[in-house]
Amino acid sequence: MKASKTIKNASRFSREITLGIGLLIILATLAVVAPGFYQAQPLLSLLTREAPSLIVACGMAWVIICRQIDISVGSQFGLCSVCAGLLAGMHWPIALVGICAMALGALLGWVNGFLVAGLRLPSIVVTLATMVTLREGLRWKRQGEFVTLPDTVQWFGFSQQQGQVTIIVVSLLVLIILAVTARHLSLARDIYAVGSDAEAARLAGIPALRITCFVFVLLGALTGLAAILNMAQAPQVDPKTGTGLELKAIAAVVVGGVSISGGRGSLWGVFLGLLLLACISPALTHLHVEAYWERAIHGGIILIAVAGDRFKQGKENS
Amino acid sequence: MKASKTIKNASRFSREITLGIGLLIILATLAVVAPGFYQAQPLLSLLTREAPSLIVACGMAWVIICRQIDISVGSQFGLCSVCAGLLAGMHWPIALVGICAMALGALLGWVNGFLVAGLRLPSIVVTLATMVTLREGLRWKRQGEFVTLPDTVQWFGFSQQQGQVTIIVVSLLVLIILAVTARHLSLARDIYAVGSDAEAARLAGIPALRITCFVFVLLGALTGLAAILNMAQAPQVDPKTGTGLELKAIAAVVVGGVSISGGRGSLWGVFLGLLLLACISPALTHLHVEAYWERAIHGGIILIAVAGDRFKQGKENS
Amino acid sequence: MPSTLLQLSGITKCFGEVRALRGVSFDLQAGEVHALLGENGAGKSTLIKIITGAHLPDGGSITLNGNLLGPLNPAFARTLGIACIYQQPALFKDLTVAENIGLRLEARGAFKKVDWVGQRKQAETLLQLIGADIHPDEEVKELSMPEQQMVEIACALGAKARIIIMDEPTASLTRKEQELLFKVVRKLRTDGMGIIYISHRLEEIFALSDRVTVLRDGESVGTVRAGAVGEKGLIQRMVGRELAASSIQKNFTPGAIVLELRNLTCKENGTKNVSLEVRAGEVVGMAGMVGAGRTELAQILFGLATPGGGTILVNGKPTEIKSPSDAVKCGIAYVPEDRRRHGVMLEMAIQSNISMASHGRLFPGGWLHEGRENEEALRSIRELGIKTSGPLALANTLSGGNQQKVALGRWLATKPRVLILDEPTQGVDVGAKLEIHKIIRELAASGMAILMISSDLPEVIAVSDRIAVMRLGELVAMLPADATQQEIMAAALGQSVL
Amino acid sequence: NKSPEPASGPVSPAKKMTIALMPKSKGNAYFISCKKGADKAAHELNVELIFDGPTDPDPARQNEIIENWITLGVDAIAVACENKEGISTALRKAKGKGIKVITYDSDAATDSRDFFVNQATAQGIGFSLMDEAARLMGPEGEFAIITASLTAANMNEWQKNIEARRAKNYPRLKMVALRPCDDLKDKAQSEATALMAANPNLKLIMAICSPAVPGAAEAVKQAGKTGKVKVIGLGLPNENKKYLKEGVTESVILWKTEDLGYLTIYAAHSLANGALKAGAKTFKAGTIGDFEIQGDNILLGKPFVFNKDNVDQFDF
Ligand SMILES: Nc1ncnc2c1ncn2[C@@H]1O[C@H](COP(=O)(O)OP(=O)(O)OP(=O)(O)O)[C@@H](O)[C@H]1O
Ligand SMILES: Nc1ncnc2c1ncn2[C@@H]1O[C@H](COP(=O)(O)OP(=O)(O)OP(=O)(O)O)[C@@H](O)[C@H]1O
Ligand SMILES: [Mg+2]
Ligand SMILES: [Mg+2]
Repeated sequence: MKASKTIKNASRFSREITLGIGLLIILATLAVVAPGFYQAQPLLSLLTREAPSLIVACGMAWVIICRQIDISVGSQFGLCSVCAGLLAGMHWPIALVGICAMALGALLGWVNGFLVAGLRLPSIVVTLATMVTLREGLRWKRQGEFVTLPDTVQWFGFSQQQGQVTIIVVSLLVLIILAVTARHLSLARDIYAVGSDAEAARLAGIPALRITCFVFVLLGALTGLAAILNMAQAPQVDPKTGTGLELKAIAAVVVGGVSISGGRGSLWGVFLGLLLLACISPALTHLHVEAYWERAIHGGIILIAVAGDRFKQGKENS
Repeated sequence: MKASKTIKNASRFSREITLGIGLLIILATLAVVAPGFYQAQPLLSLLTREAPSLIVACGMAWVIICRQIDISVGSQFGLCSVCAGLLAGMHWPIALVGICAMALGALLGWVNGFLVAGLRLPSIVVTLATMVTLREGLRWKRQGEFVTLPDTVQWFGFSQQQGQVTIIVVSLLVLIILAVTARHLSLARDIYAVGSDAEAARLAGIPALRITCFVFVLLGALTGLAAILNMAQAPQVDPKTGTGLELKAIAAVVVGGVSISGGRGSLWGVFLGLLLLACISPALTHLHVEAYWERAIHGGIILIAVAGDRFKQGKENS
Repeated sequence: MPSTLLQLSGITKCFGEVRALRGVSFDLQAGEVHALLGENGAGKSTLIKIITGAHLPDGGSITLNGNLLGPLNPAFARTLGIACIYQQPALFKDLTVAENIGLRLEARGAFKKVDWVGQRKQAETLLQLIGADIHPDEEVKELSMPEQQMVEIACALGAKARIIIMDEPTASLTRKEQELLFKVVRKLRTDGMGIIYISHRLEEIFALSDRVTVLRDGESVGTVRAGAVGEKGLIQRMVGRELAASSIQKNFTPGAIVLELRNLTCKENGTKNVSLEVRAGEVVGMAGMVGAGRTELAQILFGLATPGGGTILVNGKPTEIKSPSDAVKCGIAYVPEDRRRHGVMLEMAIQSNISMASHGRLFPGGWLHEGRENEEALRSIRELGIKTSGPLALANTLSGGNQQKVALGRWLATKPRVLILDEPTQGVDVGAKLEIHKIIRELAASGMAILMISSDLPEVIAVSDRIAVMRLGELVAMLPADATQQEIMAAALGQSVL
Repeated sequence: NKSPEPASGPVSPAKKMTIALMPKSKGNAYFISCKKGADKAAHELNVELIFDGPTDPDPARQNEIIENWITLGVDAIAVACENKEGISTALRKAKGKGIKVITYDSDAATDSRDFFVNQATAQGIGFSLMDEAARLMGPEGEFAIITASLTAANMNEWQKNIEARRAKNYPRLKMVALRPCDDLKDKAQSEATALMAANPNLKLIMAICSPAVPGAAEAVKQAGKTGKVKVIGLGLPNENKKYLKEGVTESVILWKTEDLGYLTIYAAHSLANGALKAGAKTFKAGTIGDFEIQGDNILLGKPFVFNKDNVDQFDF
């Protein structure tokens, strides 16, 4: 019984370690079979392309840790992107556009949060409804037309490389801040508590409803930020952008070891989970494998991840 | 407290009554504003097209009553349709094709059920993974090519009208059987019990895991049946068929008053919920309203439905 | 010559590294009440879950009527005639009482038709038999804990089992319901059934049981006749040492009024016109029948229900308490009665559980300080005697009583001015109970104002400085500390004593 | 009688003629630009235009809408069909009710409609794309295709024709990969990036769904391979203007979508008032001129190749 503490500490990062090993295996395989994968510019591009997803996945992780789910995040992303694009098109300064996008995201998140926490509705149903409504509203508004951005928006007016590095750095900063926060902020602890048992948390004097609402707002604001980071990568905004983002984020979160029933998980795991999923597609391209396999492999990774959890837990419990 | 009994009996069907009234209002509005809506053939066609969804929604209702969810049902539907189409293309008798489709659906359901109940994995993650995997597997196999059916398959070789009536009758039969079962079969009550509290069910000697697995198998088999009823309506099978079916079924179930947290709800409600959602689109067309609103209205109905539940519960509790 | 119904030998069970049972042997005769006794976490609940098939043992054998049993599961155990009332009611919240009873009692079979009428009749009969005033069509989630317990008892009774197991059935029952239950148990015994009875209340064990098996740290320390060893003997076996005399020092020096209620009324939960004051350093005990509305009063004070009228004054200032966080800010702490559901976060470390309500005090600025948290947790573990491997262990590895202590520890860590305890020793073993009583008095001595809700009259009398009695949402009597049990009962039942 | 006056013919002057136009899906820039031309034609002809379709490409919903139109009693229906067979029953029914039926963009079964306004055949598109690719690549080299999804039937049809043309005329050109982008520009960009890294000798990316063209172009630009890896594809000129001018995208192939919508409405109108009959050999559509009719196909003409020199003349 006394030994359990050290074991627990070692096993606290077991998911991260497993994921890290999995990632290493893939990278090592690529190094041997398709060394072409390791080229600075394509790798930089890959990371840049995944940066927005990482930010959204971090926000989603908090929502799931709080035992909620948000499947409207892809629609929010699309709406934020288009609105930001329109504002940028009116030559607003990019910083202001970013703030507006985050504010819009936060507002959309707040609507979800209000419906979930304020009216105590199940989040999966609420966000299903808002997903459909937002996406459709956007479609109606844009009719599929791209938003063309002024030249200064791409890469925030920097050179391409600087822009890419900026985007990656921003997303990593968000990750680090949130991950450190998760461990050290008492607010974060409260989120874990609410996810673990909302009623018990309320009885412990934690404002459970406000916290539930907060995680949605946080996710919304991060989605707005992600939309900006995505927008800065191209001179046009596709109003369909963000389709399927919710599945990608949820998959990364789940593979990263966050329990879908709330209360457990770390953001480092989510980071590794996202990287693992993200490198499947280029890996297949480099290995000249049929693209059809990509999602099947994603599905398999998700299953293995949750099954692995289960197996570990089972061993601990019995 | 003693008076609550009569109140409860009256309110047992309150959701059905509300939905019925909502439906009536829409239908009455149409009768006044767009009497063109009431023509036998288009109405028959509308019902025929919704028949497969009804069957799937019934199965989904059981899964949700059991406090699980299955988002892979659209992919199952696609796979069953394509396989059935291929078998029909080999001139197998249609009854045999139907049985095979249902068996295939049951098998796919069993895979989900096994992963959820056998390995105790969260159903939303499991079916997310199987959804992606099945859909992608199908893509890989068919490469998007339509399956062309022999002429005898459409309308099961009957005339169009006979075929449509057959399809509607079959789906209503399934509904009635399942709804009556829900009230009178002890298995059905066990499902409610498991959805209400799986651990308590286990302690009460109810084979909770087997029942959980069963609802997935049931949904799978019903999905297979629905695929056949859908296949009989056209001379070709689109391998993309069923995309989005899971959302439609879940929406109908939720609007129909089944609690997403399990243990409550009736199939009659699901039936009315589906009808309500299904008549929005033709109603808009007849009212010459921009069809973009359709899904936004769906989203709104879903929200109103769950919020209404909440409101009613709140009033009862306080 | 009584026959042996059930024989367990050498049962072992581990949960991870926790060895809950280490080779326990146990037997049950037909026509006896066999009590299981032991401290919190001794392994009683685990043992009975093995008998009912809810847990599989790691080792050992189970013999029923002389036949060796293979692996059990709850369904199989039921068909073998084993019924159980678990410590935590295992009922279906969304179903009605009648459906719950029907589900448990009907023979299994997927394609059987549900006999709605018969099921309801049976439920009515059973509820009448145990004297529970519960409507069969009520949904279980509307019932209070004790009412749920009564439904559990009705289920076990209706099962017509040969072996009935009761895990702390009286923990939340009042005297009257308890007497009814005892009558039922005695009748079952004369009918030749075997009953395993778990309770922390020694007087019940003496009143009811034929033999007693005492568990300590997962081991059996022997089976004795209850009368043969006496209370002292049993306690000694349980805790492995002599226990200090159970008298508590009440040295109450009245301080300022910390909490004052004036005509507090709440239509929603039936609280009517309650006026009450609690001084610093004082313990006000709160007695009443189940459903008297004591929990409801506490809920108003803790911001879980909104009062319809009247005022709450904290330190003389009128205060509005709209949510638990408001209450915490005012220095009010509330340890709820249903600790399993509302007391502790089972998935979280003990340490996090203990610091949970004191983030503001422990971590000004919102930055967690692990050292401080750890210190706080270690202090609670030490002071309250929580049995655990350490502050980082998860709360769900603790036994019920130790979870209760964690819940208490959480609120003590907030350094409250007003502490509301709802059934603080429900399901807590004798040793720990004494500890908790002592702690309550110490807290009072340190200047806290304490409102203690308890259905355990000796406890109320032993610990309180004044005793408030509630009935149907009203405060009907305020008795001095030396009131007798009869006086309190009379007030609670509505007989005039004033 | 080749240029019918509005409100002439069998349609009574009291009641405006109603023509219903259905896209494969709404909220799709391609069909919106078709609608622009249709609106113009409707205005010139003074007919009422109903524009409705499924939210996502869905044959069942298309059927449903057609049946609703039948009950509404429109004069003519023009449909871009998602599923050839699936929709034909409903169209036959409409024909049976005396409603004139035209298909455009993609056809239904031939007996279920009166005319098909054929913007370009799958063969025409496939061959044009391959020829254009070959022109840019020279005699040998590697190229890759980005498609919408591996299940889109029309794209698979195009791809087959591309392959057929390649095998016959350009056997030394090699298609090294086919990647789906789910009809999303962002995904196309990622895919193109990976393709270039994995295939260092890649000479050209052919994007056969419209969001993929700017997506691939952006990827090429970011990889610094402008000119080294050429981009061509099927897309709307507006979305590609920038890349055409920068020389990242060499050319975009498409018919004039507005003309397609315009022609469709004119054809539907003439059909409904009897001016256009089976067997006609040419057809004059308002201001944009005469079109050849082959059998029951009204031909829009050859696909148009947009490049940096001509792209400024178009706005759709
Ligand atoms: N599911 C579980 N997982 C891990 N440990 C457990 C589990 N259930 C019980 N334990 C541990 O097993 C031991 C025995 O617990 P048990 O519940 O049987 O005690 P008990 O005698 O019933 O106590 P109480 O009087 O408090 O109810 C305790 O140390 C407890 O922490
Ligand atoms: N969630 C609930 N919904 C409806 N009624 C409830 C609920 N909880 C409790 N009640 C009812 O309120 C009354 C008061 O119950 P409660 O158990 O809280 O009283 P109490 O005096 O605190 O008793 P004790 O603390 O001894 O259990 C009872 O009649 C009970 O049935
Ligand atoms: Mg116990
Ligand atoms: Mg109480």
